[in-house]
Order: sequence, then C-alpha cells, then structure tokens
Amino acid sequence: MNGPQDLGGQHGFGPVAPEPDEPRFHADWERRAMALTLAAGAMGTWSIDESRHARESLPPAVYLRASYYEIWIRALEALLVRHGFVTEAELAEGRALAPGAAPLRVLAALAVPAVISRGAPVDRAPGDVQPAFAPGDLVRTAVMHPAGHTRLPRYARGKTGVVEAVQGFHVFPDSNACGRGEAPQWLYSVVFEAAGIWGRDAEPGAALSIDAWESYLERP
Amino acid sequence: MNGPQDLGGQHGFGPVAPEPDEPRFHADWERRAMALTLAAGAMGTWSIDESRHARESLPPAVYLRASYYEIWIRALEALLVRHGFVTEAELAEGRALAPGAAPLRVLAALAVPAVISRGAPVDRAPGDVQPAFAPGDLVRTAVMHPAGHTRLPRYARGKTGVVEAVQGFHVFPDSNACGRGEAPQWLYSVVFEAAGIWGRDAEPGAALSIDAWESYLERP
Amino acid sequence: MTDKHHDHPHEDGHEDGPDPMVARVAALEAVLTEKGLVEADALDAILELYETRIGPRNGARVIARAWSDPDYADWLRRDATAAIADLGYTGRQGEHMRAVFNTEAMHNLVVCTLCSCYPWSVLGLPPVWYKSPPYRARAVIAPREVLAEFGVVLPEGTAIRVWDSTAEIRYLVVPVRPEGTDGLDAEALAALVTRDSMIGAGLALAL
Amino acid sequence: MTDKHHDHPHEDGHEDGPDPMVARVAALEAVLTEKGLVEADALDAILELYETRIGPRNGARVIARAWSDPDYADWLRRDATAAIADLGYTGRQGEHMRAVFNTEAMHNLVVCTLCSCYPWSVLGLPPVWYKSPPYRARAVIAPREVLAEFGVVLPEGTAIRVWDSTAEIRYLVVPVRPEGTDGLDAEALAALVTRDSMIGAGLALAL
Repeated sequence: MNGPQDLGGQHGFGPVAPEPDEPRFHADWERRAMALTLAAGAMGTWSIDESRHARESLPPAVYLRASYYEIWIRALEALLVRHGFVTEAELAEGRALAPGAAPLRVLAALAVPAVISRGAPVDRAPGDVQPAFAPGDLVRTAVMHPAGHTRLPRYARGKTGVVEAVQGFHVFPDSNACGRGEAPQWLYSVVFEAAGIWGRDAEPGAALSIDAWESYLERP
Repeated sequence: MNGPQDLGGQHGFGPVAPEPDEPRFHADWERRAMALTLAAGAMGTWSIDESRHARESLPPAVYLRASYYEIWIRALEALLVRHGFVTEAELAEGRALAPGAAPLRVLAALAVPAVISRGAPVDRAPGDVQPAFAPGDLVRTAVMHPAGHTRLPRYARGKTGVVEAVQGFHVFPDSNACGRGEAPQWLYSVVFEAAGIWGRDAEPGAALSIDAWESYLERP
Repeated sequence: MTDKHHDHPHEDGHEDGPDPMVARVAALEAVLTEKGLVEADALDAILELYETRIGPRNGARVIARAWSDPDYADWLRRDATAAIADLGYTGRQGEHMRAVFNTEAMHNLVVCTLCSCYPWSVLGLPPVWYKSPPYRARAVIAPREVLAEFGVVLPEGTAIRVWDSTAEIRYLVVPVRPEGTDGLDAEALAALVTRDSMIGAGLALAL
Repeated sequence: MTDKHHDHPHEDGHEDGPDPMVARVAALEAVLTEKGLVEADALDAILELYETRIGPRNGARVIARAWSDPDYADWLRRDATAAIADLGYTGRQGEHMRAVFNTEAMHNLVVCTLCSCYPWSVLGLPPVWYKSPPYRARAVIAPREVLAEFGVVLPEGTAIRVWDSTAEIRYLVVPVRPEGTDGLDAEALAALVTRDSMIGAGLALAL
C-alpha cells in the first residue's frame, strides 16, 4: 500500500538525529513492548507479513507521530483483536473479561533461546520452479499501486535495473500478509542507478538495490 | 517536495466523508482564519506559491492531522515570522511586543470587493517565447524529486502523456515559491491513461490530466 | 480500529476540551490588528463577500445559461474565464477558468491532490471533504469508487476524466442537463445544479 | 518552526505528564498474561537475551574474523548465513544474511525504507534513528548527505551503494579495515568495529 510506511524519498522529516550513547530502551514500557510483541508473535497465529501490514495500516498521522515501539503496540493490539484473542473492552480496562480464541501455542521461558536462535526462515523448496531471471539480466519493475501489502517501494516502481543476485525462493509477502498463503517466489537483488530512480535529483555516483520478488519484475 | 501534501494515490485515509448540509464554516475561528489568511496575503509580501510551500512544509504528522484551516493558520504564522512581521513571542502572548517589518500595503475594507474580484492572475506576456509543444504532442514528464516546491505530483513523474491544450504562459511555482522569481513558462494540460499512471491497479476507462509547466516535460 | 478503544483523545487531532485553535487564531488576529497589518473591517468585508455573494449559486447560473444558450455554451467551452466574467464572476481563485462538459460518454471529476485548489469565484469556499486526504488521495487512483461513495454510479461504458488542478487553472464541470427540462427558465434550471455536480462528484438533480 | 511557540504539547507526539504508553502497554500485558497468551517468564527471557547476549558485539566479532582470516571472509561473502552461524549467531531477523564489503571504491549503506528490518542476530535491536522517518526517507535519495550528518565524508570518487532491505535478507556491512592494525588480535580488532560501521553509517575506528 502507498501508506505512511513507504518513506523512501519523502521530504519534510528533518535531519537524521543519531543519539550519542543511545540506551537500548528509552523507557521500561519499550522493554515490555518489545518482549510482548515477540512473545505474542510466537503464538504463531500471524506472520511477520501480516504484522507489518497491521503496522502500516495505522492512520498515517498516527504512524508518523508514533515512536516505533508505539507502532508495534498499536499493531499488536489490532492483530490480537482481529484474531479474537482479546477485545477492545479488555484492552481499555486492562483485564480479561471473557475467554477468547485459544492460541496454537504459548511461548515458554525455557523455549525462548531456541525459538529466537531458530528464527523463522522464509526460504521454501522451489521444487522444479526455475528462476525466470539470472544475474546480469535487465529487468523492469512493475507499475502498481496495490491497496494491500507490498514490498515494492513506490520509488522503485516502473524502473529499469539489473539483477545482481538470485536470493532464494521466498514467501511472498503481498500474498501472505492477507491470508492468501505463502505463495513463494524467486527473490532477486536488483540494482538501479540512482539517476534512474531520482532523475534530476539523484546524487551522483550512487546506486540503490532492493530485494524484489519475481512477480514484481518484467522484461523491459 | 515529496511532502505530506502530495496525496494523489496514497492509501490509508479511509473513505471520503461528505457532510450533509455542511456549514460554510465549522467554528468561528475558521471564519477568522480564512479572513486573516486573505487579508495578510493582500499585503503582497508572499506569493500563493510561497504560501503553498509553507503549508506543505509543516511536519508531515502535523499536516495530516490538521484541518485545512489549521494548516492555513500554521503556515500563515510561519510566513509572518519569516518575513519579520511578527515574532514567535508575540504569537505566544497574543499581543504586539515590538515593531516589525512594515507592510507594502494593508488591505482596506473598502478595497476588499475590488481586490477579490480582481484576484491575482498569473499569466504573463510570453514575448517571443514560443511553446515547445502543441496539442497532440506526446510528452514524457520529468523524473525529479526536488526538496523544494513543485507542482508535478509524484504519481505523474516519468510518465508518458499527450498534450491536450496550451493553457497559457504562467508564473512557475517551483521558482516563485522560494524567491527565485516568477520565471514564467508555457503551461500545458497533459492527459494520461490511468493505466499508464497506476499500472496494474488502474481503474479501467479512466484518464487523468494535470497542468504541467514546460520544464516538467520532455520529448519521449 | 484499535485506535478507538483507549482514551487517547488526541489521536485524530481532535482535542478534548476547548479547541486550541480558538485561542491560537485569536492571538494571531490580535497581533496582526495591533500591528496594523490587517484591518478588522477588512476581515468583516472578506467574510461578508464569501458568506453572502460568492458561492455555488454563481456556478449554477453559469451552468443554467450554458444549458439554455448554445452560443454561451460554446463561449464557455472556448474561453471560460470571459464567459463566466460576463455573468459577473471573476477574481480570486477563478482568474483562469476552464469549463469541462460532461456527456453520456464522459464524466469529468475535479480534484487538487497537492492542496485545495478550487474555483472560488463560481463555487465559493471548498467543502471539507474536497480538502481532506481521502478525496485528494483517491480521486485520482480510484475515481469510480469515489463517485460510488457519492452515490454516483456511472454506466460501465462511461469514461472518466479526472482533472488534477496542479496550476492556477480552475475547473468547472458542466453537468449533463437532466431530461425533461426543456421548458424551464434559467432560475429553475439553476436550482437543479448542485455544488457537487459542478465538481463532478454529483449529477444535476432530476426534475 | 512556528510549531514551538504555542503551548501545543501534542504536536510532536510528546505528551505532557505521564506517557500514555506506560498505561497502554501495562494494560496489554495484563490482559495477555491473565489470558495465558504470554508467560511473564518468557518476557523476561526474551529481554535477557537482547539485553545481554544479542547485540553489535556479535557483528563486531564477525567483522574481526573476516578481517583476519581471508578464508572466512570469502565464506562470509559467499554464504553469510552459514559463516555467521559458525560464530554462533543465528535466528530471528538474521535467518538470511548477506555481507557486503566496503572498499576504497565503494561504500555500502543499509536501510529499510518500508519498516525497520535490521540484522538483529548480529547487531541487536536497531537504534531509534534507524527506524525513524528521516533516515528511512533520506538514506535512499540523499545517502551522501546522510553520511555527512553521521560525520562520514567519503572521497568524491567513492561510489555509494544503498541496500534497501525490502525482503527477509538482512545486510551486514563489512567496513574497511583501518590501517596499521596488522598486529592486532581478534578482540582488539572487534573493538574497532562500531555498530554504525556495520550499517554503513560509520567507519571502523582508527587506531
């Protein structure tokens, strides 16, 4: 979606402000927010794609004003409500009011190191699906503006680039985010000259790459 | 600029919400805001282009949350401070604290009908500057992402369209907004098929036109 | 929306308690008048104009005349600024007018994606929806969907032309004249012309 | 900025008084634990991992080894996921790693314009600036300008390559090894590798 998350090339946000000796968390609620997000995610009900889509679907003015952990919490609430685990009333009152959906699994403390160190790989067996493109191929990215989730940033649409590497056969977020299945595809690293992307306002000598699923790409 | 004002094609704002029997103003402060904006503009210190640029330069989260009259007021304050008419301290206190810049002119009540009914035409004498394009010409819009003011929306950059009409020789906002002069150019109505703009997500049977200054356009 | 369940009054920009814009605008007005940069009478004169003289009835009279007078319609098509000035409507946010004519085959819709450009001289001040993100975002990418939300469902074969007002040209949509209105005079015709129909977000009223 | 002169505490998302997120997150945690959806001990275990075990020192050890061991550097270039796993760093937000090597001719910079993708397994949790709009907006369009704001001024001839992490590939920048570090052991080398240098927003420390 052309939502508030698609920030590449946007203006008006001011300078980058690195914080010297930045603490890992800026408040205790951020610690809890991080841990809650991971623990709730470990129930296995939603994918990282659905989770990202929940975040970018926040009202743009809210998204752009919120800290990232606030974005996480708002999206986590939305996911929990959507999947029937909790209700708005429960969140408002801060206590359980009625049983909700039963989780597939609950993350136990002892399992945490293993779950984190395993992660959730998204490469899948390609079977006999061959990649349509090879390193060195010229490709053109799709012109598309889907209302749903996509990982093709707006700045990189309708642009000509070069396939630099085949990155694997990966779950397709545009499908997986909205419950239409993993529908894995070949994933490519595609490189663009900055001038091809930003035209008259490109910095000289810069190139830019994205990871693009096969259905984002066409032969030019 | 790729700022919060460039909304064409953005998602996440929900449905259009027309208000039945909408009043002309929703609060008395909106009446005052409208009148103040026009009266202060009539001092003649800034152009409509500078004024628009001040509005779109508000922080994106503020712009997207504010009503339009709030955007006007915030931008008006910025313009008044920038040009030395008032200070932040005066706005905070709600009273004059020290003399500021002297206005070129002040709008008198008696002059209002004439000033409004004259408006501020932006067509200029082209002299012997001939339009580079004619109706029917195929043109390609520039790929550009200027940090300053521009009236070429992001969705219409790098797109191929057809010149439908020569609209006149008009002040160039990209220049005029930042004090680089009126630098008038030929202005064209350029039409695009929706599919050329939105690609896979275009509505069938739709076309879209913008008014584009000559320097936005190239021969394809 | 999860955004409603907590008591976060500021999420949508709506504050609890007095709207801070009241004090903010009052402060600005006080400073500007004290400093002699604006005159209070001029503010009243501006408001008087837009509250009593400049509004969509102006545009409706233009449309009614175009419907009843082919020569005028032709003039409006060729030089809308002059044709509209002939009815006395000129000036601010109408300096450079263009009229676009709906037909059974083609429906026109006007938007300003970049700000809120609107033909004030013939339509007055724009409604809130015209200036708000949903309309500005969607009119260009999903015009048929937006029209449906306004209750305008066009036959599938009708082409849509969206005009994004990116310069100082202001667009006035001339709606299709409703059927069975042959005998009506200009005033009766003008009564059928809604503001939304002159933006393209509506049709003229049926008799 | 005119936005500072009035008392509008909510303009930048910073509230006066207690941060409403404190109560909001506490409420959420209460509901989730009461309902048995998350276990309090698991939350502590997650925090313990990211507060003591998973952070940029992991990545620094990878870089130090790549600097000292050409075979390892080669492996890292060919199969970063496996080469990094060899040092014990695997899993969440590092499932699919790729190492990109800075040279005098080419500087790499990593960003995630669409969210906040970051190689947690080797760098830990991302800093706020990495997740915030200014960096995400500008790293792709004005990388040299952004680098300068980090104090990194590259020679004019140095090309810049920006990696936008749009998929689940996570990028680790291998900075140029500082001069005069031939005699250093792995630990001493790792001490020169800053977090920012592994994002590309900095260089390795000089001796």
